[in-house]
Order: sequence, then structure tokens, then C-alpha cells
Amino acid sequence: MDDLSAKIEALLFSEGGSLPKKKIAQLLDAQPAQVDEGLLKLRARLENGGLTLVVSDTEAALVVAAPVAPAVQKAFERELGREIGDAGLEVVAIILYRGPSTRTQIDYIRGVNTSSTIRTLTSRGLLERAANPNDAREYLYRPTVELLSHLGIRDAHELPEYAKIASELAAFEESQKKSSEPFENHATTGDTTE
Amino acid sequence: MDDLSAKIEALLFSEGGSLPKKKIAQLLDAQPAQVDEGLLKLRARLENGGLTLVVSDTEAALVVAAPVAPAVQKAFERELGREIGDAGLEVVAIILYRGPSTRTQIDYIRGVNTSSTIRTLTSRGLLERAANPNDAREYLYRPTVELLSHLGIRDAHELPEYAKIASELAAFEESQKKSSEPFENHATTGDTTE
Amino acid sequence: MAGKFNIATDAFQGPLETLLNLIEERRMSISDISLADVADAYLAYVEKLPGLPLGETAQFILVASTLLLIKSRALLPTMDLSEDERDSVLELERRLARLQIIRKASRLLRKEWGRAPLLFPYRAPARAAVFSPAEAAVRTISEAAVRLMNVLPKPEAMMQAVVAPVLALEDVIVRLKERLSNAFKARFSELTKSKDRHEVIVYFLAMLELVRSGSASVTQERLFEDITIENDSLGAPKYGT
Repeated sequence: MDDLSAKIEALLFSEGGSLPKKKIAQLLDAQPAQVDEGLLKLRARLENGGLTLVVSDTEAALVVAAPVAPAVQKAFERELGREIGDAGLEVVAIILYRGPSTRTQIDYIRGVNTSSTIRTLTSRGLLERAANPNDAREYLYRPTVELLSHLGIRDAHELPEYAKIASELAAFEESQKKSSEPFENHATTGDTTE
Repeated sequence: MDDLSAKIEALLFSEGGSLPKKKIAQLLDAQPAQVDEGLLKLRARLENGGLTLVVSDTEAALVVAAPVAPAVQKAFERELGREIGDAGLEVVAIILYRGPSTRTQIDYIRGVNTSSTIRTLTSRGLLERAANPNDAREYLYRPTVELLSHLGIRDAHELPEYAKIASELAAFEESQKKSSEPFENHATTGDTTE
Repeated sequence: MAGKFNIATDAFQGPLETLLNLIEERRMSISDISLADVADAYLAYVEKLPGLPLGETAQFILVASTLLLIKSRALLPTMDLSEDERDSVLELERRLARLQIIRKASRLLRKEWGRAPLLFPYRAPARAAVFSPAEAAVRTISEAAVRLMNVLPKPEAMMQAVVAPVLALEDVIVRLKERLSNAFKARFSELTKSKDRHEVIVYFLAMLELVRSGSASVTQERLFEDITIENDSLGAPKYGT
């Protein structure tokens, strides 16, 4: 028996929600790489059972597996209607397919100020803020496991047409880098609220 | 894959506690004998993982497996020994200065999802859940008696700058209600464990 | 699409989205040609813009000026763009193409949204609370409250942008025609005296349209010199005989 994967399973079960991978490592006195490995093993072991693991860049959570989710949903009569507007969905698409992005980058891609949309998405737990290693002044926004599980996927690679769209977007970043104007300089409006 | 054992597993996981076997049969539209058989299979499948099944004559529950229980226990103790941190103090501040609040209200004021912070504060005995007279689906969180006596105050009004901060908070929520963001609409759904 | 404008909801339509809608409505692909084609419709839309925060209005005007550039080049094929101007045209095309991909992706996500979610547990297993206040104290909590107050988003200042009304090309054409039917002849510099750069471009485009439709002719003695516009549609000029 792989000890760490069982401990992670028990910890996530007891928590009853998502936990940052960093925190799992701290609490179980393990290295981040060991936690990643343990999560992979756990997902493999859960295969074909009633539970599965959703993993984002930063978090992990134990959730009900897709094939049995409808039965559970029916049993608990869970209300799941989570409305999302077109603007919100575009921001979500940017962050899922392009990768972690700053508000400035999202604003520039959409051509409008997105601060209130982002705030709504973060307060609903669909996005999370993270420190930006390249620029301490601006946050990066990342997908949460809650966002992934709401889309019914276990990680971002299971997104529809992920490889195609992600590589098309990456090609733009490449051409942008080559062109004279650095991407970050296109800050749109002066709103500083994050 | 044995469908019923997976469904039972998912159901017990979602419940987070024990369920009468009768209720399981009823929720999953199965015969009692089938449920007993499903439970046996589930226990066999869980062998060597982080969770196990406890079954009495009438009830069943998913619990942390004995071999990993000490590690989980230690992890939680370690968590309790840690600092509360800025996020935790902010949530406590909202509940003291604003009054009993739902998770959605706290999330909206902070602009980030607070469910795991609230879980930690609850397990630290600083906050407790209470029924919400306005909305049965969402709990209210309020300070525990232990917290108030630890702070040496009888109620929140004795906190520094109480009137000023409470009115600023009220003004913020008022302005959000009026403006664009339909505050109420983001109230969800109970997708997240309370 | 016009009029479906509401900053109050998050359905707020920005300049790129507006432009992309115009192109997609015409079933065109993103290119100089389609952008020149939708320039008038875009300007008409910008004209009807309601009060928006200054920053948003600036974005609309910025895109409008690039469109005018593209439009002028379409009307004057020999016109040379500076490197900066070429870059701004390329950059606009690139942004539109990328937004198109994002919109495609978000349509895919819309189909998946909440269709078959993976469910979080309804309740977490009960855990006995162990009172552990750590650093929680009146001071730390009130400090946290003050910190929180400082980062609360301020209601967005709905500063009304003071932007000169964007002139519609059609209006300027009518104005130019009137002017020429009275005076037969005008100097471009006089026509655009006290007009800002944006309006000058619109006047220039209007002039080109009149020439193209055969209602006016223009002469310019030397490069960068003033342009003289003459009315051609009223038959032979009566003056000077």
C-alpha cells in the first residue's frame, strides 16, 4: 500500500473540500513532488470507483466520479444551476486555454475592463488569485478545482479541443513577443481594483 | 465496475456521515439485499486505501481507515498549531463587525472564495454554524462564545472603531446592490461544502 | 447588435467584440478588406455610445482611429503607412483573431458548463472543534478589519468621458457637398481648421468618397501642400468667365 496516497485520500475526505497542494505537503510532512506523485497514484487507484480526484495547478479535491454523479445529484436534489454570463465565460476560457493570466492581459485580450467580472469569478470560487512570479504588483488568476469539477473535468487537459486551442493561443503569444510592442505595455484602463 | 457499490460510495461521501441502509436503498432505488451486497463489494474495493466502510445492522458510513487515521489526526493538530493568517483574521473581522454572515456574503466582501478558511475557523472553535432564518439552504456563521470571551468582549460593539467599520461595510454592500453586480444572483447553489 | 449596450451587466460589449460582431455578421474573415468594410458601421456604433468610464471610451476611439487608417488606405491604395501605423493595423487584426478563438473556446465551455459536474461532498465529515485561537486578539482582528476596508473596491467612478462626438462619415459628406455647392471650391486646410486630428481624418475620407463618386475633384500642387477641392457635379463652373 502506498502510504502517502492513502493519507492524501483520507485528508481530502476529512477536509470535505479542496486543499492547496502546498498545504497537503505541509500537513503530511512531504515534498511537493511526492504529493504530485501520490495524487497520480490516488487517481489511478480510484479508477472505476464512485469517487475521483480533480487536480488544478495548485489544488486538489476528492469529488463524486462522473458516471455516478447523476444518481447522487438526484438523491440530494442538489441545486447546481450556476449562471455565468458571456463575459465570465470568456475570462474562464482565457485562463483555462491560455493559462494563468493577469488582469491586464485579460483586459487586453478582451478589449474591455474585466475587473468586476474577475472579482465575481474569484468570490464565487471559480478562479483564484496567486502571486505573479514575474511581477509582484499584479496577481495571476488561475482556475480552481471547483471550476474544473463544474465543467466535469479532472484537469485542464480534459477540456474540449484543449490541445488545438491552447496551441493556437500560444502561437499568438509567440508572434506578440516578436513584434515591437511588449504585451504587458498594453494596460487598458486605469482601474486598479483587482 | 459494479455500479451500485460505486453509487453507495459516492452517496456516503457526499453525506459526510452515516446513512441508514434503508435510506440508501430508497435513494438509489435498490433492494435492501442489493445494498448489503454493494456494501460488501465496496468494503473489499476500499481495502488498502485511505478510507474504509463502517457498517452496523442498520447504518453505513465512510470513515478514515485505521492505518492512516493517526497521520490525519496529526495533520489537523498541526493545522491548529499554525497561525490563523490574514485570510482567517479577515473572515473573523467580517463576522464580528458585520454580524452573522453567510459564506456567499463573506466571499463577496473579500473578493475570494473563503470556504476552506471558514472550515478551518470552525474546526478551531472560533466560528460556529447557525441556521439562516432567511435562507434555509445557506448557513450563517457567527462567533463562538469562546472567541468572545477570549477577546474579552461581550459583544462586537466593544471592538475598536466598530461604528465606523460597520457602516463602511454596510455602505459597500449597499453600493454593490445598486450597481451592476447583481449581488443576490451570485448566491449559489451549495456547490461547496459549508 | 446596436443598442444592446449595457455596462450595468457583465454583457458589456467592448470595441473588439463590437468589431468582431460586425465582421462575423457579414460572414467575412478578419482582414484589411473586411475591416475597411465595417469601418462606417463601427463609427456609427461608437457615435451612439452611452456614457462609459473614460478608459472604455478611449479604447473605442483608439480602435476607431486604426480603422480610419485602414479605410484611408483602402480608398487610396498608394498611401504609405508608417511602420507604427502598420504595426497598429497588424496588432488590431491579431487581437481580433485571438478574441475569435477565445469566443470559440467559450462557446465550447458553454456546452459543458454544469452539464455533468463532478460533485463536491454535500457535507464534510464532522470534526470536533478544538478551541485554538492562535494570534486572534482584538488588535489583530481590528487591524484585519481596517486592512479589508482599504481594499474594498470603490464604486466605479462613472466619469463621463468628455469626448468630442465622433463624426459620421455620411454627415461629413453631406456637409462637404453643401459647402461646395455654395462655394464650388474650398481648401482642405480651411475646411478642417480648428478640427482635431480625428475629425481631419474623417474629412479626408469624406473628400475621397466625393472624388470617387465623381462629385468632386481635388488638386494638390506638391506633396504635403494644401489640397483644393472643386465641385464637379454642378456642371461647368460659372465663375471666371
